[in-house]
Amino acid sequence: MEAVFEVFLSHYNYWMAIILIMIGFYALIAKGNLVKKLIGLNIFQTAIFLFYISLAEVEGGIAPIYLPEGMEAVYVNPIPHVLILTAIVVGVSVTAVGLALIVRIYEEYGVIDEAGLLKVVKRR
Amino acid sequence: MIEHLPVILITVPILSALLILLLGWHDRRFCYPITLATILFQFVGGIALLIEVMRQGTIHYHIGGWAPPLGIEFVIDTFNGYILPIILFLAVAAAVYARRSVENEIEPEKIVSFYVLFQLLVTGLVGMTITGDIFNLYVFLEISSIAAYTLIASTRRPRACVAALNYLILGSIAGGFVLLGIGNLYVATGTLNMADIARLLPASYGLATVHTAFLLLVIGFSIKVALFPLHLWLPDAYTEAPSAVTVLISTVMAKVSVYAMFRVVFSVFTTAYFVETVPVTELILLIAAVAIVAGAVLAIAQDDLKRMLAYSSVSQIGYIVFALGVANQVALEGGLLHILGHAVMKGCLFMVAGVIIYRLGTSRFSDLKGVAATMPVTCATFALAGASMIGVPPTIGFASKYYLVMGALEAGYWVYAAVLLAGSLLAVGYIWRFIEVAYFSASSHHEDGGDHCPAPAVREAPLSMLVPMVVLGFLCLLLGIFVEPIMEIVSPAVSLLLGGA
Amino acid sequence: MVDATGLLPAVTVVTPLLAAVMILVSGRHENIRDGFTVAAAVAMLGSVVAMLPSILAGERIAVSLIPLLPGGDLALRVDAFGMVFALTAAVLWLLNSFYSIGYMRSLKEHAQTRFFFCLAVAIASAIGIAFSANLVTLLVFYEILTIITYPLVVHVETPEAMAAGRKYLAYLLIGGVFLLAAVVLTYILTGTTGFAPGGFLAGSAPPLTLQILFILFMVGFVKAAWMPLHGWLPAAMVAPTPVSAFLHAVAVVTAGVFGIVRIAGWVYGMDLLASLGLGTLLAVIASFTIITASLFALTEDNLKRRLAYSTVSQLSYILLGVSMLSIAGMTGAMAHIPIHAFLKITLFFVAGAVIVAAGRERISDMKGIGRKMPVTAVMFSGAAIGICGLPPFSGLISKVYLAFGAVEGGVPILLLVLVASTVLNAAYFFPIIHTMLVASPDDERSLDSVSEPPLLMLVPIILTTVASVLIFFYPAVPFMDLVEIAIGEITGSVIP
Amino acid sequence: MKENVVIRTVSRISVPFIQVFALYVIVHGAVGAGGGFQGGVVFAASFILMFIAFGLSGVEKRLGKKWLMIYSVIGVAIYAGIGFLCLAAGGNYLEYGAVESALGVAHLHGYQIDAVEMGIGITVMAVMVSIISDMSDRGGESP
Amino acid sequence: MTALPPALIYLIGILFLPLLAGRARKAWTLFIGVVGLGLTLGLSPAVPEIVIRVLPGIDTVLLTVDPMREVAGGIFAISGLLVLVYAVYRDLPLVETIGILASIAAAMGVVYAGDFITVFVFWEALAVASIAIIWSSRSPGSSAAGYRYILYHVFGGACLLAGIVYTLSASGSAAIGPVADGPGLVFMLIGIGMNAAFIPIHTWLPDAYQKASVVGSVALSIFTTKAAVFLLAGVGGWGVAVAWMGGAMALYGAVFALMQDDLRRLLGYSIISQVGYMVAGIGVGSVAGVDAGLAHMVNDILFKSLLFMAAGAVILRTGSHRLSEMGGLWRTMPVTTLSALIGGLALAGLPGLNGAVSKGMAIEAAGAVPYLAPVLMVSAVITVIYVFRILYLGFFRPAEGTREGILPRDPPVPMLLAMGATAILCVAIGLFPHLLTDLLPGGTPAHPFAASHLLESAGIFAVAGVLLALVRPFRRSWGGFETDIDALYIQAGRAVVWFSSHPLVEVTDAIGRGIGRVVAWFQHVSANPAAAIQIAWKTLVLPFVRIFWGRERSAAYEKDLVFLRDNYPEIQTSIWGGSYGIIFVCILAFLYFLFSLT
Repeated sequence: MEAVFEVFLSHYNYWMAIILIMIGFYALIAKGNLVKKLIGLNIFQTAIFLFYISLAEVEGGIAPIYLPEGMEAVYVNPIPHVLILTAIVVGVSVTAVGLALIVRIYEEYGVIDEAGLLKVVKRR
Repeated sequence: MIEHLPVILITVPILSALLILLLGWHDRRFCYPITLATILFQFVGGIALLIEVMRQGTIHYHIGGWAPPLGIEFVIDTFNGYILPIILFLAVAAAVYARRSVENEIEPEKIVSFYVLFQLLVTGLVGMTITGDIFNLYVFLEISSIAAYTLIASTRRPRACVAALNYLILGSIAGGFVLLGIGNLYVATGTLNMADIARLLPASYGLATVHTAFLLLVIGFSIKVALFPLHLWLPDAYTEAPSAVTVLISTVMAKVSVYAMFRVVFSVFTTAYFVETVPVTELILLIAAVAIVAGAVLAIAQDDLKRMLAYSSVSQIGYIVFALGVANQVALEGGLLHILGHAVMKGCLFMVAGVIIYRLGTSRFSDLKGVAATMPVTCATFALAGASMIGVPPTIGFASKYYLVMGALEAGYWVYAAVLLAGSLLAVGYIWRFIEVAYFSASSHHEDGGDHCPAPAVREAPLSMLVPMVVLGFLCLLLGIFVEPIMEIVSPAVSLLLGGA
Repeated sequence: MVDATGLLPAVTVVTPLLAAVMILVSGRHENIRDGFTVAAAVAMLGSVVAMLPSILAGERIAVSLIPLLPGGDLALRVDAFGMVFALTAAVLWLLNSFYSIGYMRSLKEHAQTRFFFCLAVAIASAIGIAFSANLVTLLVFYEILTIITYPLVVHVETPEAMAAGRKYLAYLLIGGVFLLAAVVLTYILTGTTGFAPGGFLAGSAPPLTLQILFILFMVGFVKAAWMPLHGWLPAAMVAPTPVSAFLHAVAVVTAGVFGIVRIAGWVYGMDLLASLGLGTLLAVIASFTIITASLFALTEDNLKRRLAYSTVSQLSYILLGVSMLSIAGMTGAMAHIPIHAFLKITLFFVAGAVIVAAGRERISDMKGIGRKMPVTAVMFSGAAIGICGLPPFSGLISKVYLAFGAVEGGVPILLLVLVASTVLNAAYFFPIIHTMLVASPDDERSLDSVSEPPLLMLVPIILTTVASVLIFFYPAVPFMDLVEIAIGEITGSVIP
Repeated sequence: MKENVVIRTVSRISVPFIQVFALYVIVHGAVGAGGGFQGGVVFAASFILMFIAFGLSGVEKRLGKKWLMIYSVIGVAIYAGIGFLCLAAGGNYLEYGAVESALGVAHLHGYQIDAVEMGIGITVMAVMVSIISDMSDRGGESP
Repeated sequence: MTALPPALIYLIGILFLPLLAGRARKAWTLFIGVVGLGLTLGLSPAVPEIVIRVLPGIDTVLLTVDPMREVAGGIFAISGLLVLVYAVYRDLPLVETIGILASIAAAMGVVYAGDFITVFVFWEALAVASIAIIWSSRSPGSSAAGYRYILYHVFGGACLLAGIVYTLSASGSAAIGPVADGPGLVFMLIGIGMNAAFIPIHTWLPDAYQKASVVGSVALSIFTTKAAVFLLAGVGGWGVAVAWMGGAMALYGAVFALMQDDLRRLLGYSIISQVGYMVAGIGVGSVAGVDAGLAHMVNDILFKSLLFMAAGAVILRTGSHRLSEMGGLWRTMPVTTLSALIGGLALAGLPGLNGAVSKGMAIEAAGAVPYLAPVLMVSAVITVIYVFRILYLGFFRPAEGTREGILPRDPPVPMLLAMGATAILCVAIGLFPHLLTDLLPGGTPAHPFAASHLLESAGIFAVAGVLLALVRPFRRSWGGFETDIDALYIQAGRAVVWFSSHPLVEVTDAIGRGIGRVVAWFQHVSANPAAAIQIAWKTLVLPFVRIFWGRERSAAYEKDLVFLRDNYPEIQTSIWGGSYGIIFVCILAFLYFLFSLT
């Protein structure tokens, strides 16, 4: 029992990330509404971002800002932040494209949920 | 300037994409030439890089002069030196081919953005190929993917949007998996440079983090390459996309994803990891075998040419991953050869499909009776590439099949070798559907006792579409005959992969 | 040797290919197109004959074209046995081209360009098979042959033709796949695939592996149409008759048995086969095929299909000869290739002639047809008698050798097979002869429209028959001499 | 949407401050937290606020589609230009030090970084705004 | 001087036949016959062998001469000429003429061949020639009979080949000579015995001969069997078994001849029985025996062909084959009757005619084997009886059986010539046996007029006479008993045909259909696998649904299922199906990892 808690607490950021990912995943797969699917996608991605950021955390570290001479401090690892910055941009653009597609689908078929699409989209 | 070629191959096309945007706004007619010129330039650059690599070994390029652990670097070794010209050549072919089919399939006001995205797609793929930094790999992956989503959706057919969205969702999941995997690797090693990871990883082979990373990366890339159970985005996407885009993503993009998979599996996690530490090859082989058979069977069942070809891609990807599963010299040679071979022949076949759609407006078998009579060159090309797909000697398809079987038998995988061959038989099944319909269906009878194809090229495709198609078709044959020089590039690449790093 | 003769094999293979291209180009002018066909046939025959002397002198002409794959360049090597096949194919192709021109024109067939194109490529690959220096080259040409003959088989494009075509393709491509596996396995076992007289597999692997490998080869050479893998052959009878003639006499099936003999003599070697006990296997297959196929032929009313079954059983004579693992048996097997080719092509020519001149395919409709087309009918009778192994036709020769082989090889039981099959041959051929020559038609006027076929078809028929008779009287030139050399090659001894 | 005086006034007042802050973030990117991406997003936010308040047409008047495109191109062009400058100076791509040593000017690389950040910022801003405007002028009902 | 093999002459003759017609053709054939005869008589053992090396290892001796061959060759040439003369009376079909010449040539070839291979070749040629003869008489049943004939003989030929091969590989030389025991001997016996009409493979003989044309039956009667007898003698070294086979043939043939009504069928059986004498003599193996066999061969050729000619004449004139329809011909056809009389009495073995000469020799030689001679004598008695039947029923009985009105005349001149010549030969040999016996290889003298022989003949005739007097049916004509062993063979053949036409074909077709069905099923499923799996699954759980769910729910369920089934391939189950694949693979992979890492 202790060991289980130990495992959980020692990597609880992993667990949070996993839980969030699963939530997003669920939304992505189970939700019929396309917009909700996209939201799920965003949750999914954000979870990953959080995971990265949590990696960068250093005990008592401060933002890696260039300090005047003489002052010393522990920085948190900046690299994950940089990476995630890029990843966020990617995520945003994916979301944008997705939304654009959904809008177009809505224009074409007048529905934005899977069940409706199943009816209107005929199999080739 | 040659030492800066890697970065130029990335930046110049981006600039030219913007140029297309600007000039295209002014006058649409500027777009195509610029695209063509840029891609040609990239192709030449790729060739130059290959020659350079073959002459003096691996090229490293540090962006911003930062040494690898900190900075991003481009690495060109024999492996991606071999992939780069292939994809760029096919990009050129696709670009040449694109002009007329785009006019045909895409609304005029979208043409500008089409070419911009086309350019970006190619560039992103080139970036994926030459980068030596695993996170950078992810970024380029996403760039190209986004370009691909939009390109697929760019046609008039509304269903394309559904397909694109489907692809987008799955692609993003794949991207997320890859990102997570990279994160785990970073946790395990503290670096993002592939070479460094490969260097540092053995220390922590035991960690669950590494296993998870491996798993996530493999799954992510499997989605990208549409390995069998994860292929479901592929048929719709390939079928609905505009012909030119289909050609591009089915050859260039698919191959680059495969490249990335190989790169990560072999250069980051070396064979030492996934053969000894985590013996996963059996599983991969199994999945690949299933992919080969299932893809082929599904392809046989289709009643639409383009869709059939899409499923055949699923099957063919199985061949390449099969090589990964066998993971010995000969088989990998076969796999790499098949990357080239499949790119060429599948590109050719999709071009044929596009041409047929261009002329007949449909690609359903029921509407293609006796099309060989009116489009002899097209159908002949299809026959050629199809023979290569089946693996009739002396085509490139045969060569790769030969190597794969040999590798499988050397490794003692008798059953899997049998499956491989069975797959090539099933290939006959779907290739012949079209051959029969096109050549030997009743409506192609001429009682004139004379010639089968009266007055050729009456309704034959326009030249700009015909030329790349025929060139690829003949490449299927020539590459198969003169396979030896290619092997001189492939073999060192393979030994590099097996040697790790 | 890179002098003129060194290049002759390549020339021989390439000539028909060029012709094929020219045929495509000149598609719309019949005469030019067919001119190319004939020219190529003549040229090819010329180059083959040009090689004949040096081969008869015991030399071998080898030329390596391009490095293709591990285990084999694309290399040609002309030896006596290959020459047997090549010579047969070349001669018969020349005749067959005349015949097909006559046939196609008088029937006003469609898609003649496609037809002649495929024919040319097919003969090229047949010659390639004959001259191939290693298994890889053999495989390459073998597969090309498979694919390129498909359009010929489905030429008429009727639904049943398409079905037959699928069957054809299925059998042959599956076979090709097995062959590929076998070739690769051979390479892995020995590191080479080049044909070596007397075989090179000995001691390279445990017996079981070699036995499996041999079975792979056997399935691979399904073109030999041994039962129960013969189904494609009768099905392929929907093809136009020149195609049937071509398939059954010149190229395809001959290629199959050729391959098996090659394997037996140049890859395994007779001693190895004997020690592996594969002779027995082969003998069983061959005997079963011979008898069963003859039974099928016994009740088949469609002339071409009956001939097809006869082909199936005759081909297994060759397997039978190989299975005896004796010098005489091998001789008989090799000799039977050209002999059967000449006889069977005559039969098919006649079948086609009847179709052209009388439009009849069923034997029961051919009553008394010999009254209106005596020459044709007589030639048919001759060839049929020859296949039964009766004088004065060449069929007798191989039969005698096979009988010798059976006794030499210590398997007298096979004599019974020979006896039985001979009786069965007579049993299904003589009724045809009777129907054509003796029987009187149901109503006399039904024959009024019938007459001898055009000369383009009649002359080849006569020539092939005469050839069979000549082979009977002068078997030594050139076939048996070649066979003798080949036998000497693989056994290092002389035939009795 | 209905005219709403409060929103209009507040946003009209706050937009300039937002934009100034965005510029600050961009420029500060070289030495601290911040940079082109963040700044660009903030800048874009100001415009988004504008057409939440004034509707699309209001923004279009000030910042047309064409200009958005041109901005984005310019931004990337600056970025790539600096990179090529370094190449021209004989260094690797974006190797600021090379230019420094080539021109012999100290602390030049700081300014180069600023320029690059600026370019990025412009592009991000333009792209964000164009995305929003594209979204909102299509697809039936307006936000 | 080197002579060319006589066979060659006749072959050359064949070559030119197609060019000629009518009189020219007849003249040509006669010319060929004469030349061949001359050449044959010109041959002597001094003549050097003609050896041709056809193939490495196979030397064919086309011509080699020794006394035995001289005898056989001579008689074949003579009878051949006679046949040709006989045939002149009408324009034979080309094929038939070719057949006759070819069979002469083949017989000649067999006789003068010096090695087995050559023998075999001509042997087969003989079969082909015979079938040409049989088929070219378009008489009803001739085609079936010819078919059977060729099957028998191809079988025999193949067996002969097998035997030859055995002998060769045993002895190493192809020279004609005794056969070693073992399978080879059996094969050889079957091979030769087929042509020699051994029991029970004799049935082709009466079967075919009664169907052939008038001329054809004469030709057939001469060559096939006698060539076999010659070969039997040439090979030699047979055992008692063969001798007894001879006895059996003699008896069997005679008995069946007795039961026949069809004239030529009767004569056919008579051939079997006479060949029995020869086989018996040869089987005994002694010099005398072989001589007897040869001598009887010569004589049988003569009188049997004479009988056949006569029969042919009768058939030609009356148009009936059956004894029961004949009668009283002696008035209208005196010459024919005379020749029939001579032939018949010779066959019966009346001293003073040639039959008695050799038959006596045979019986004498048969004495070497216990109990064989009596058998031959018995058959001789029966022979006398059926000869009587022929002569009485056919010629001498009052003509109530025949249709009135037509008065059959003697046949045309050529026939008469041939018959006359043959008859003269018979008489000559009969009166001066040494004409024949001097030629025999063993030179065994024959003295038919010795007391013992005369006594023997007298006894035979006496017994026969008594039997005729006592048993009335012998003097009557009845329908005749025409079934023989071959009924069995024919049934067997039908069985084979049935097997190959029904079970074989049907089974193969069934297999083919099965495969096709499987393939079709695969295609059907793979048309939309997702839906297919769903349908399969739903169908699987349907019963449980029925059990556990409520009525209306399960009804809805079934409705859904039916809907799926109805528009199966088109139905689309999901658009975003891709996700399931991922879940599937993730679970799979995680499980795999759990197992592989722990």
